[in-house]
Amino acid sequence: MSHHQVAGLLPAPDPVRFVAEDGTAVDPPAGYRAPADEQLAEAYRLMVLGRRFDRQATALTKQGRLAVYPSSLGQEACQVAGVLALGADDWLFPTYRDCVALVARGLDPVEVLTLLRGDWHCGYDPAAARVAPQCTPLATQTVHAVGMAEALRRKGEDAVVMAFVGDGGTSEGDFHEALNFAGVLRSPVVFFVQNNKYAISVPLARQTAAPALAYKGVGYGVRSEQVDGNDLVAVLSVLTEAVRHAREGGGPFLVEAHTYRMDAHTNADDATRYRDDEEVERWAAADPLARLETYLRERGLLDAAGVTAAREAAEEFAARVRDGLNADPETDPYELFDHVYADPTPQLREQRELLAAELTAPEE
Amino acid sequence: MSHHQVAGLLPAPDPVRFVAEDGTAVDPPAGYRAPADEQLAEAYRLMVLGRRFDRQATALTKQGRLAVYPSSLGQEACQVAGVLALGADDWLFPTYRDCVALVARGLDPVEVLTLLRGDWHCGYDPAAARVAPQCTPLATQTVHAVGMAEALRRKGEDAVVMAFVGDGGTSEGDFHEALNFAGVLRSPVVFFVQNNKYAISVPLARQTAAPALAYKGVGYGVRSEQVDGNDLVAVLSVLTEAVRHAREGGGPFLVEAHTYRMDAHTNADDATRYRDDEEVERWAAADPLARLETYLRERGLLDAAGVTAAREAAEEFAARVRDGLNADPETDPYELFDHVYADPTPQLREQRELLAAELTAPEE
Amino acid sequence: MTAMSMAQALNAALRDALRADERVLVFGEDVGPLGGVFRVTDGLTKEFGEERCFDTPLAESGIVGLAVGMAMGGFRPVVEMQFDAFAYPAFEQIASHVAKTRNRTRGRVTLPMVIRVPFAGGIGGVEHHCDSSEAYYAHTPGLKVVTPATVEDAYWLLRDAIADPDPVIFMEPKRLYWSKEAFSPSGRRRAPGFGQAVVRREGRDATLVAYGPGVPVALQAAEAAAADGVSLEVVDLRTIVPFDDETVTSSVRKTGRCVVIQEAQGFAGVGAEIAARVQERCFHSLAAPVLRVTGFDIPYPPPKLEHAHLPDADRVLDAVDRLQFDDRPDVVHLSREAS
Amino acid sequence: MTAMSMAQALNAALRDALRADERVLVFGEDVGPLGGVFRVTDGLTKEFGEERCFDTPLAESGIVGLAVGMAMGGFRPVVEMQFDAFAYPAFEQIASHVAKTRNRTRGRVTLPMVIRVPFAGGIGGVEHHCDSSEAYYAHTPGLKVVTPATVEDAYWLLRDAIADPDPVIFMEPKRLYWSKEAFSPSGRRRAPGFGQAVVRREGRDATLVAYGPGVPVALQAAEAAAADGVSLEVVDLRTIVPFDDETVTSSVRKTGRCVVIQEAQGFAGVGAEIAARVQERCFHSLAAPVLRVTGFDIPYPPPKLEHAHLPDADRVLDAVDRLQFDDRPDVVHLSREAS
Ligand SMILES: Cc1ncc(C[n+]2csc(CCOP(=O)(O)OP(=O)(O)O)c2C)c(N)n1
Ligand SMILES: Cc1ncc(C[n+]2csc(CCOP(=O)(O)OP(=O)(O)O)c2C)c(N)n1
Ligand SMILES: [Mg+2]
Ligand SMILES: [Mg+2]
Repeated sequence: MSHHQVAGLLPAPDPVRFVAEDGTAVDPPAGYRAPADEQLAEAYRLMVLGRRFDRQATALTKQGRLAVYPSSLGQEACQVAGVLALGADDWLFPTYRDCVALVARGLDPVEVLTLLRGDWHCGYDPAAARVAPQCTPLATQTVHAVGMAEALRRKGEDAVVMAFVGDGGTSEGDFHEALNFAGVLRSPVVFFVQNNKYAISVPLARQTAAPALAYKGVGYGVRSEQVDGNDLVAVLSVLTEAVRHAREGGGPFLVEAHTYRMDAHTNADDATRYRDDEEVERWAAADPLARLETYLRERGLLDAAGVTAAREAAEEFAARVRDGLNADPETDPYELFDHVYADPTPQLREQRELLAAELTAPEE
Repeated sequence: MSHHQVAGLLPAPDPVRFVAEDGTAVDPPAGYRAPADEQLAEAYRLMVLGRRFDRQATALTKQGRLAVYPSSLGQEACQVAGVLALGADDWLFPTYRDCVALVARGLDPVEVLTLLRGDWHCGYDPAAARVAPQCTPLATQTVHAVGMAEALRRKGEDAVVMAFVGDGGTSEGDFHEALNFAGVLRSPVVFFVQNNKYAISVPLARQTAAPALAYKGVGYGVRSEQVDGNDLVAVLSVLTEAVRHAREGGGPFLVEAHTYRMDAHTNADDATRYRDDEEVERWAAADPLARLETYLRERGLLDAAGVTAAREAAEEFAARVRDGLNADPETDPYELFDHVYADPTPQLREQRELLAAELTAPEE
Repeated sequence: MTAMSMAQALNAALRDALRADERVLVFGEDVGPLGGVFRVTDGLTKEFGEERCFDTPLAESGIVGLAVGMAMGGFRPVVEMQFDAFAYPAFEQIASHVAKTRNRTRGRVTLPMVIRVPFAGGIGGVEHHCDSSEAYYAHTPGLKVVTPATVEDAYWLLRDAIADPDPVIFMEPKRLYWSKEAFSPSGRRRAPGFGQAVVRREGRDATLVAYGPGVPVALQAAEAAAADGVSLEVVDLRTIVPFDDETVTSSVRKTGRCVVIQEAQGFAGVGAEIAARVQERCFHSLAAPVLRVTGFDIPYPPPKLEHAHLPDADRVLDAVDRLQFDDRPDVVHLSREAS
Repeated sequence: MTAMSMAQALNAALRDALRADERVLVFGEDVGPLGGVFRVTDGLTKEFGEERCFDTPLAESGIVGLAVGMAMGGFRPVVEMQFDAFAYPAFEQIASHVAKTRNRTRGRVTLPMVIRVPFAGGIGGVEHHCDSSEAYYAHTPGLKVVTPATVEDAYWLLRDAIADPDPVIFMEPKRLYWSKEAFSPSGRRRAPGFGQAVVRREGRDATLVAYGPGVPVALQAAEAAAADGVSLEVVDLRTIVPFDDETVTSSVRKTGRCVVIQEAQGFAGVGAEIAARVQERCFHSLAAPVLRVTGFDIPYPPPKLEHAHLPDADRVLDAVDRLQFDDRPDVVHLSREAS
């Protein structure tokens, strides 16, 4: 392999950026195209919606309507761009953190929160939405994504798979195996790392000594890039290129987005134990939504009315989420036995009867 | 991280080489020192010994004295250099393939073959030799090596750990986790990949799409190098540098040696099913022992008498191996219960009695 | 009908499944040109091409995870774990995804896939090559666990496993790979389906319950006992999950005595489950406790010592001898040389 | 003596072990500044520094493998797996190395290390956070498997585990983390050592055998039964491996009846082993089959439904009711409202 080929796999030395923190445009890097104006407007709308949804879900944990919620606050540019870079026939493999992405994909928000409210299933129909169930065991979904990409390729579908994964998740063996399989099979899959700087309490420096996570790609022959994850324009541009590359037979693509988890790991976590307010405030100044808003307003793509419209739509959406979650989900204990196998085993049938006897026993 | 730092982690674009295939010296690359003459002479002696040992072990499989044997033929430069780069206080974590390395380390050859002749333990005393038991589950030993390196560091020992692993083993999740842990902890450990082009029947191209396996290091912040694995001088030079780097607090180092497995995977394997003779013959021309011999003779470091002496010592050694393995090892069935725990559980004591009853039952 | 080994029957089952259903795929380590270290996939790449039978990188979690994704995408992957202990790196994928996906998607995502695991010992293998790992899988709800003991079952149970809508862990007793039987895959199917145990030999005095590599041992013991006038019934479970309580309990109710045979280390193994179930369900028919004949609670021993570990007909007959036949003067006690 | 929670007792045990022996190290995910998601390692990094209690990268196989290497190097690592199901990526390291290293080196390389696994449910956790995985470990020779049910045992069994020359899987029942007891680590030790079960409550009519999260359930059932004049003995295993046959069998021989309680899915679980052993050893003392009360053979259910799955005192009393007391008119049948 020539030096040239190696260089073609390595990420840019600095994260790709289209918009500075203050919302002004910076020189676009070579090789990446700015997204169309309409796409940026759509992204803005979805980020406003996503953030409002996220705030609503967090509020609902306090009222006990959700068992737990891992917030996306600060990561909306990543999650919205991830979804916008995909077509309807492409597949998304999200983690537990990616609820905003799912909402941006158009899934019913109450369905998205099904598992987190204490039910056992993922709510939505994965095949219909082309969104895998949100995955909790870290990095395991990255291998599934490669499998799905291989399935699609074998079926002659022109579709791409995008797997989301966190910075912490990149340390798991499965992440490595996924990149390696995808590299060897040249699978049409994009690995999208949201490096939000923490895995629960563990900071990035304890997670990796790599110059950047994007430098992992070259070791698998996988083209890689790093991008400012709070710059919607940049993330969308890079992911669009990654998806194109994969779709056109170029093989897998690894993208690392540098972002920040503004909230604690979940509502149950206490982030003050391991990071200081100063750091959080510094990142607040890099807020992806404010940045996009400024950028769009300065470029005349958004006005006050547009902002209001997006916010109103988001309020309405939040109300739907609230109402939906205030209704108790119906859970049928007998269903516990229905989906373990296609048909319950004789053992499960017996156990179902045992439960029935318990549940119907006269309360003397 | 600056571009400069990234570049410092990447391997040379071409494998480091000191001696060409025909045994003539080539321009030594910057940054690596030629080993001392005496070390090269010692390496030659050990390679002759190792090869003879390897041939003997292979012969013993045909006579049923060994259950199975994975040959090192063609990889002697790697294995001998690996051992010579280490000091007596350093630790080695070998795989099942690295019997020649163990013999070079000075272990009793019959002890080295204990497991392969059908006994259950590793024969030698790992702590005394500072050689971990040869490892069969692939790549798992690379993590142990990091743990040992951390143990040594915490004890204030100035020692380094070297973990051997195969090209196939680099695909396992544990290899990735080991590199990552070592990178983050800056452990004094050298990962030494013997890329012999096959994992049983699977060729390198199906194992990885990386430009070279050494390109995996940068993704962990681990300095990396690739080297011609059939050039003893080069392997020893690079590993010596890697060990120095690790010992002096520079952190882990990944070295990939390009070599070739001349024999089948083990005596039980049939290599004709997946590779052609032509390929094997091409590699025979790159034989590491012949190359070193030519090089040393041309440099006046070896003469006919030296060759004869090395061969005679090897013959004697082989005879010892033969004699040692022709004696049946004593195996005590009751010992099956002795080392499961420090003290057998009551359950194991009962089971021991059951076995005793079986073994002492009168053969009516 | 010519004689066929179990490995050949498995090969034929894969071949026929690949022919019958284009969604079927075979992959794993060395399953391509080499045909697998036990040659179970011999010739498949040649006949069906690399797209349908291929070598993967060396990573078991990746292999199983890839299969999960492909099954989600509509395929029916059949993957090989090269040896029992080398399936352990895939344990998370198996326990957390393969087993749970149907349930946690309320039946919307199903994973019709087969994980083939050559298991157990008796072949003189070195460490890590002879583990009996069936209990790990049998204890994991959502998995079906199957193990053939005959050539015919090897063929048909594997066909069933591939056709099954649920993930199946298909445990292949290594030491039976080379055992031969007159069998033709194209002949009329006699083997019963998934979930049914069979009585391999009828008997009156006690029931031997076995599966996989334990079945030939049970049959050998029964043969030896018969010479002494003791009539042992042999039940072959075939599928561990689902479990056929019906066949097992009706045999034990008839004979009143039961010995469970399992090669794996005994503690908390499948044999414990069988013994527990049998006494729960047949307590009043039992004239003696249900006994277990198992491997010891030790790591699988080296070639030189595996004979001491493996349950053999002698150990089974010793257990039968302890079944308290004192009240049955018609049953002679079995002496060790009987086998 | 003030009240202390189980989590606090475990924290005290780690602290005291770190103080007592400089070879002891604690590491894992989030065990440093955060103090672990259950705060079991709270304050340890602060007191002992980063060298002795530290966060690792997020990789369980790596964590266990690192511990193996450090134990080989003379340390006594105590590692945390964040939740039960997240230990599965480490399964190969555990089954193939942690369990086997002493044996395959003939006792020359020993691995005195502890793997702490918060396990089981009852805390409203989402999927993968409530698995009961003890059977996987108990079935693996070379591992000791321990689970405390009381605050005192949490402290002393963890101290024992850390001091033990063998690797120990230390299963912490999540739902008991916050249960409190009057206990002082500096007080005189009353807890028996490794390998000994204890009778937590004496009784005459039947024995309940339980461990970990099942113990409070058993005690609750016994209390309720007592109100109805039925006297249940409760045995707490404490260590699953090694198993205390002595205490269990003498209790069952005395009472003649036995119910085994286990939260895990039943099939091939530890409860099966207990039932199998008890009937093997106490057959002629048994007036009824040994019954098991377990979780169902399903993936652990979601918060909204876990109550239906978990064995509770009612389910235990139902089983006691099936212990065929018809021949014992002195024993009243227990009605469901009894608890
Ligand atoms: C295999 C596994 N180990 C541990 C956990 C527990 N856990 C859940 S989230 C998390 C941190 C993940 O960090 P990262 O990948 O950076 O994603 P983020 O939460 O920051 O989005 C941990 C340790 C898990 N879910 N799976
Ligand atoms: C976890 C695991 N999976 C599978 C195997 C079976 N196996 C033994 S050696 C081998 C090939 C290893 O190839 P490589 O790492 O290149 O080393 P080499 O044998 O070429 O020296 C395989 C698949 C194993 N030992 N461990
Ligand atoms: Mg993160
Ligand atoms: Mg190789």
